[in-house]
Amino acid sequence: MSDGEKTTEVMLPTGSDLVLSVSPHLSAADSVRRIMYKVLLALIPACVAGIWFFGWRALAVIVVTALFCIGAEALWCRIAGKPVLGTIADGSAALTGVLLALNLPPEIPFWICLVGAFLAIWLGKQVFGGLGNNPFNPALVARVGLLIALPAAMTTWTPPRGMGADSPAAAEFYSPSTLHKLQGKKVGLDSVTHATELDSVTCATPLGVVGTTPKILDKSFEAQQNFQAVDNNEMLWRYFLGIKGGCIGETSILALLIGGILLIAFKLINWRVPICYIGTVAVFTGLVNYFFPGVTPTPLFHILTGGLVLGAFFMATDMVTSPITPTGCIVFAIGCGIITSVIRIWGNYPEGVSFSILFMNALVPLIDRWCGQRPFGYTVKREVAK
Amino acid sequence: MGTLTAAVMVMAGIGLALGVVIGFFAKLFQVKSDARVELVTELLPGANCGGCGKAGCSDFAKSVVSGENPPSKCPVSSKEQVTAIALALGIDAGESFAKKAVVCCGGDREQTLRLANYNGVLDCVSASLVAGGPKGCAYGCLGMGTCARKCPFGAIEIINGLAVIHKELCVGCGTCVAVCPRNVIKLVPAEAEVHVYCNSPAKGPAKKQVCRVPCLGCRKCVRAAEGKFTVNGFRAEVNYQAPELPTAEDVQKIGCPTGCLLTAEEHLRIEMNEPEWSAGKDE
Amino acid sequence: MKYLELTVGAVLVYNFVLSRFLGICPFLGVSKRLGTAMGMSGAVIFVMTLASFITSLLYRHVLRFEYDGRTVDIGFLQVLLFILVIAGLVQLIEIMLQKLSPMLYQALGIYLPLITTNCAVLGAATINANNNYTVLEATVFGFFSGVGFALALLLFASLRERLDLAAVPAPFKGTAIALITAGILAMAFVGFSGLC
Amino acid sequence: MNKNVKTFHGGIHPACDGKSLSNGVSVQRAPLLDKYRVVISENVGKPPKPVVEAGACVKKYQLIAAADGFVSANLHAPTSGRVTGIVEVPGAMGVPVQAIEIEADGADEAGELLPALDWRNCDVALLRKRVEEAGLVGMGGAAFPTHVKLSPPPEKKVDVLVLNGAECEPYLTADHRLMVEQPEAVLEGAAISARILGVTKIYIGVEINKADAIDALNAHAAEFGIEVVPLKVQYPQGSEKQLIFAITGRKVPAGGLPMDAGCVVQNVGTAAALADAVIRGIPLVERIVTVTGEVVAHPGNWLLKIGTPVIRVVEWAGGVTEEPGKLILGGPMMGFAQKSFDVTVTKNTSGILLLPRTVAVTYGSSPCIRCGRCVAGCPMNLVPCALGNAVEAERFDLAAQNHVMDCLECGSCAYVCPAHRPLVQHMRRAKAEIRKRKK
Repeated sequence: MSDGEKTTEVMLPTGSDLVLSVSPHLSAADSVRRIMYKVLLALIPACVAGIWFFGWRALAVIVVTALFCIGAEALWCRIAGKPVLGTIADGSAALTGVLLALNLPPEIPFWICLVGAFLAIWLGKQVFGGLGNNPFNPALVARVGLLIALPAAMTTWTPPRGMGADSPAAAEFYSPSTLHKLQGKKVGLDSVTHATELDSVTCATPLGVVGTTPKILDKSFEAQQNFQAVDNNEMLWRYFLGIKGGCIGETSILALLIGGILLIAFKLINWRVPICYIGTVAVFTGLVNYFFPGVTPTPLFHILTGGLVLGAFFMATDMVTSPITPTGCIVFAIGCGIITSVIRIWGNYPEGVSFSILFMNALVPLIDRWCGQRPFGYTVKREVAK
Repeated sequence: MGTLTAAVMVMAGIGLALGVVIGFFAKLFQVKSDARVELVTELLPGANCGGCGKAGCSDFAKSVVSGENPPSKCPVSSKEQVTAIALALGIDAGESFAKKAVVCCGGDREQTLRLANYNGVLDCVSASLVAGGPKGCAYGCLGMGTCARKCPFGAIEIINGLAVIHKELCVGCGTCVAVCPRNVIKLVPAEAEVHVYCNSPAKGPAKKQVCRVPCLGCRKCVRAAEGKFTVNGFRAEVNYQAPELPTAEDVQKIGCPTGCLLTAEEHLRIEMNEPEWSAGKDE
Repeated sequence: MKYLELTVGAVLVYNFVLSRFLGICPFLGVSKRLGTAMGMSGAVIFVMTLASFITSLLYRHVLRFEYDGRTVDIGFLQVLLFILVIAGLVQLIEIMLQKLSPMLYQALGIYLPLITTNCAVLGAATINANNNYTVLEATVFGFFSGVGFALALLLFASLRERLDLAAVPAPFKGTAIALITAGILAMAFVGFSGLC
Repeated sequence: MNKNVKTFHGGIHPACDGKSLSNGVSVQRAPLLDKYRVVISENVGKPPKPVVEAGACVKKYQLIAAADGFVSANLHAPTSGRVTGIVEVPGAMGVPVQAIEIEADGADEAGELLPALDWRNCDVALLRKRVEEAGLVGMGGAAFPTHVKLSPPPEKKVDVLVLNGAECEPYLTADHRLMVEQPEAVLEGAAISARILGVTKIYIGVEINKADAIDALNAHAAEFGIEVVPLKVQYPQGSEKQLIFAITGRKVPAGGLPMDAGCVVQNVGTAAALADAVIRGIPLVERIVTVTGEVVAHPGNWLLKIGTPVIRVVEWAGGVTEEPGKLILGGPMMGFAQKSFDVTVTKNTSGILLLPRTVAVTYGSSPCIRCGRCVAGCPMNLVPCALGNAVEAERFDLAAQNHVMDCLECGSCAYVCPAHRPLVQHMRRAKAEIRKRKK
C-alpha cells in the first residue's frame, strides 16, 4: 500500500446483519451428527466381518434394519410434527438400526427386524422425547424385548463360514442329526434336496454349549476337563477371528477391536469403560474358574465369546445412557461386568451382556447422583456446612 | 372346641389386641391439627398461582386462619367465594380490589425495530440477559412468551412478537408481573378500560427512532382529560388512583398522535387483525 | 445357602414389583421424588418384615392348633386375618410417622394408608404361608422382599426424576411414560431368571 | 513440551486462537477525534458522579466524574474540549447507559498532572490514595476498582500477588503487545502493587504461546524480584481462580475471593496503568485495545482513548472486507455481542472483535446427548449439561443444588458442546433467578 493519501475507500460495517447471542462466540467443530457418523464408521469393521462370516444375508439384515429404524423415526416425527429430515440426518436412527442388526442372528426373518426397529425407535427412544432423553439404550431395549417375546427366532444361530463338519469341536456345536447332514454333503448326496436342507442348518454358540454342559462342583480332573472341548487355545483363536455362531456383530473380536480402537482414537469413548467392563468379567469369571473349574470356562473364553466386546465398546459406552462423570462410567462398567458374569455363570440365559447393560442403564441416574464430582474450591467440610 | 368357635375367638381376640395397641399409640403420638386450614383450602380455587404472595393455596389458607391475611387477598376467588371463607371462619372478608394485568407496550414486530438477529434461548428472561435482548427499545415487551407460559390461566397470547392479555381470562394473580424481565406488565384496576401502551421512560426522539407507536410525552392527553393522566418523565400514564378513569370517549377526544393511548378492546383488535409477520418483512 | 437363595430370589429374580407385579400402586404413586421414595421404601421394608414375622407366627400357631387332642384348622381365615393384622400395623406406623416425621408423612400422603391394602405386603404373607416357610425364613423373605421393592422403587424414582427434565411428548407425560419405563425395567430384570 | 509448564484441571484448547492476526502488530496511537463519549457507569460498584456541567471546558486528564463511595472509580477527560452534556449511549452490556459527551478542541492539551511519587520510599497510604485518584479499574474485564482490590481487609492475610498475563482468550493480543513493548511498566506496576499490599512474592503468569513476552519480562523481572511463570496454553488460564491454582497450587474456596487464598490477582494492563499513575501522575484515560477478526482489513493493536466510538476504530483498522456477522467487545469466549456499532471504548474493553457469520457459532436447540465433554471441560468441576437441563425445565432449585452459583461463565462447556446448546445463557438465567429468589 502506498503511503501518503490513501485513496482506496474504506468499507465500514453497517451493523445491519449482526447476530446477538450469548458468549462464547466460538465453538469446537464437532457436532452431534459428526459423532453419530463417526460411531457408524467405527462399526464398519464389525459389519464387514459379519457379512464375511454369514454372507449376504447378514448385509441384508443390517441394511433392512437400519432402513426400518430410519423409517420408524421418520414416521414418528411425522406424527409428532417434528422436522423429519433434520431428525433423521443426525444419524442416530441409522446408528440404532445398525447396532440392533449387529445384535440379531443372521437368519432372522425381516418382520422381526421391523418389530425390533419400532421397539427401538418408538419404545426405546421417541416416547421419552427423542435423542438424548432416553434412559435406556434403544438397540438393547429392542434386543431384549425380542429375546423375551420371540426366544426361538432370536436364538437360532447359523454356522459361520469356516465352521464345517470337520472343524474342531464340531460335535459340540452341531446336534448329531445336523452333523450327519453336513457330513452327508461331503459324501455327495443329491445336491438339490441337500441345498434346501442345508438352509436350516443351525449351530450352538460357544456360550450356549457352556450353558448346556452340566456343572461339576468339585476340583476333580473331570471338572478341569469339563469345557476342554470348546475352551482350548485353538478354539479361542478361532473365536478371536470370528469363526463361531452368534449374532452378526459379535463374531469377530478382531473386527470389533479395530472399531473400538477407532472409537478411542476419535475420542468418542473413554477407554477405561471397555477395559473395566471386560476386566471385571475377566476377574469375576477367573475367580470362579479358579475355585470351580467345572462351573465356568476360563476368563479368556468369556471375553472372546458372546457379545461382551461388542457391548463393552459400543453399548456400555453409549453417551446418552451411560453416566456423565468419568468415575460414574467406571462404576457403570464394573456393574455391567459383575451382572454379565453372574448371568452367564448362574442364569437361565447363556448371555448376559444386553440384560446387564439395560439394568445398569436404569442405575445411571443414581450413579450420576452418587458419583458426582466435587466442584473446584469445595472441601468436604464446606459442603456439609452448606 | 368347634372350628366356628375357634374362628370367632381368634378374630375377636386379635382384633381386640390390635385395637388396644393402636389406641395406646394414638394417645402416645397424638398430633394436633387445625381442621379449619383444610376447610379454607377446600374453599379456595386451588389454582396455586401464588398471586397472594404465598406458596400455593394451602399455605394461603394457613395464613388466613392465623389472621395474617384477609380472605380477599386471594386474587382469584370471586366475591362469593371470599364471603364463603369469611363466613366459615367468622371473620371479616377484607376489602377487595379486583385487578387485571395489562402489557404496557404496543411494539410488536411491525412497530418496533429489532436491532440484531437474536440467536439463543427463546425466553424473555434468558434473552434479556444477552445484551438486553434484540429489541431496539430497551423497555418494551420482548415477546418471547415467558409470561404466556407461566400464566396459570392461559390469559396471555403472543401475537406478532407481543404479549397481549385476554382480559376475560385474566384474574389478576400477578404471576406475569413477577416473571417479566422488562417490568412491562402492570396490575391495574379491573374496571380500567384505557391504558397507555408504552413503557419507555426514554426521550421522545430516541423512542421514535426504534418504535412507531411510542408515547412521546406530548401531554395532549393530560390537557384534554383533566386529572385522568399524569406524565412521568417522558411518558404519560393513566392515573389509576383517580376517582374517574378515562373512557373510550376520552380516547376519541384526545386523539393520541402515535396511537399508544387505546382502550384494551381496541388494542386487542389491532393486534389480532394485523397481518401475520413473515420473515422477509423484518427490518 | 437356602437363605442366599431366598435373598437373591426376593430381591432380583422374583422381584415383587418387576416380576410379580405386586405393589404397583405405591410404585407409581410415590416414585416422583427420590427422597419420598426412600421414605416409602423404608416404610415398606419395615411393614413387610414385621407383617411377615407376625403373619407367619399366626399361620404356624393360631390358624392350626391342637386343642383337646384334636387339630383345629381355621386356615380359611388366612386372608382375613392377614389383612386385619397388616391394617393394624400400617395404622400404627401412620400414627408414629405423623408425630416423628411430619415431612415424610405429608409426602407419603394417601399412599401410606394404601399399604394397608397393598397387595405386596399381603402377597409376602401369603407366599410365606404357601411355601410353608419357618418363622425365621418368612421374616428373612419379608425383609428382602421389602428390599427388592425398595430397589425397584429407588431405580424407578431416580429414572422418573431424570424423565422430569426430559422432553417427553405431551401424550406420554406422567403415568404413561412411567409405565413404559417400568416395563423396560421389568425386561431388564428378566435377565436374572434362573439365578435360583 | 516443557514439563515445568503449569496449568489447572479441566478447561479447553480452542483449535483456532486467531492470535496470529494481530500478535505481531505493534501498538498504534489513534488519531484525535472530534467527539468522545465517556461512559459513566462502567465500573463494578456505584457509578461515579459527574462533576462537570454541560458547556464546561475541560483539559485532558481533568476529573469529570468523582467516585461515589468506596467501591467506585474516578473518571477523567480523555482529551481537552467542551462538555456538551450527558447523553444516553448503548452500553457494552446492551442496556443504555449514561455517558459524558466531550467535544474535542483538537489541542489535546493536558491539564495539571498529579505529582510524581517515589514509590520505593514514599508512604504506602499515599500510593493507595494515588491509585484511587487515578481512577484505576481492573482492565481485564470486570472493571473492579483497583484501590478496593489493593485494600484487603486486615483479617485476610495476603502474601502473594499474581499478575495475570495469561491472555487466554483467543484473538486478543493487547496484553501480549503491552508485555512485549512495555515490560518495565508492567513489572514496575506489579512492584508498586506489591508494596501497597505489603507482599514480597510476586508472580506473573504468561501462557507459553507468548514466548517473546516471557523473554521481554524475564530481561527485567529480577530487578523487581518478580518470577515469570510460563503457563500451558489452555483456556481459561486467565481466570483468577484457575490462575492462582496453576501458579501457587492454592484453591480459592467456593464463593470466596482470591484474598481468601491469600492472593491478589491483577491484570498486566492495570499494573502498567498503575505505574503510569504513580510514576508520572497520569490518570487512566487510554488503554490498548486489540481490533481484530477475520473480516477486519488490518487487524492490530491500538492505544485508544476512553470514549472512542467503536465504528471509528474499525475505520482506522482499514474497515472490513465483508459485513461482519458479529461484533464482540472483549474476547470471543467471554466477550459481549453488540447490537450496533455505536458502542464506545471503556476502561475494560480489551478487544473489538468482528467475526464473519461462518466463524461465529450458531446456537441450536438440539438436546443434550450426555457426551460429557462439558464435564471434562469445566474448570470448576461442575456438570454443565445437567445444569442446562435443569434450567430448561425451569428447575432452578436443582441448578442451585448442583452449584450453578460457582459457574465462571467462561464458556468452556458451550464451546465443546456438540449439540451447540447455549449453556452460558442457561447458567446466567439460573443465577439471575436464584439471586431474585434470595431477595
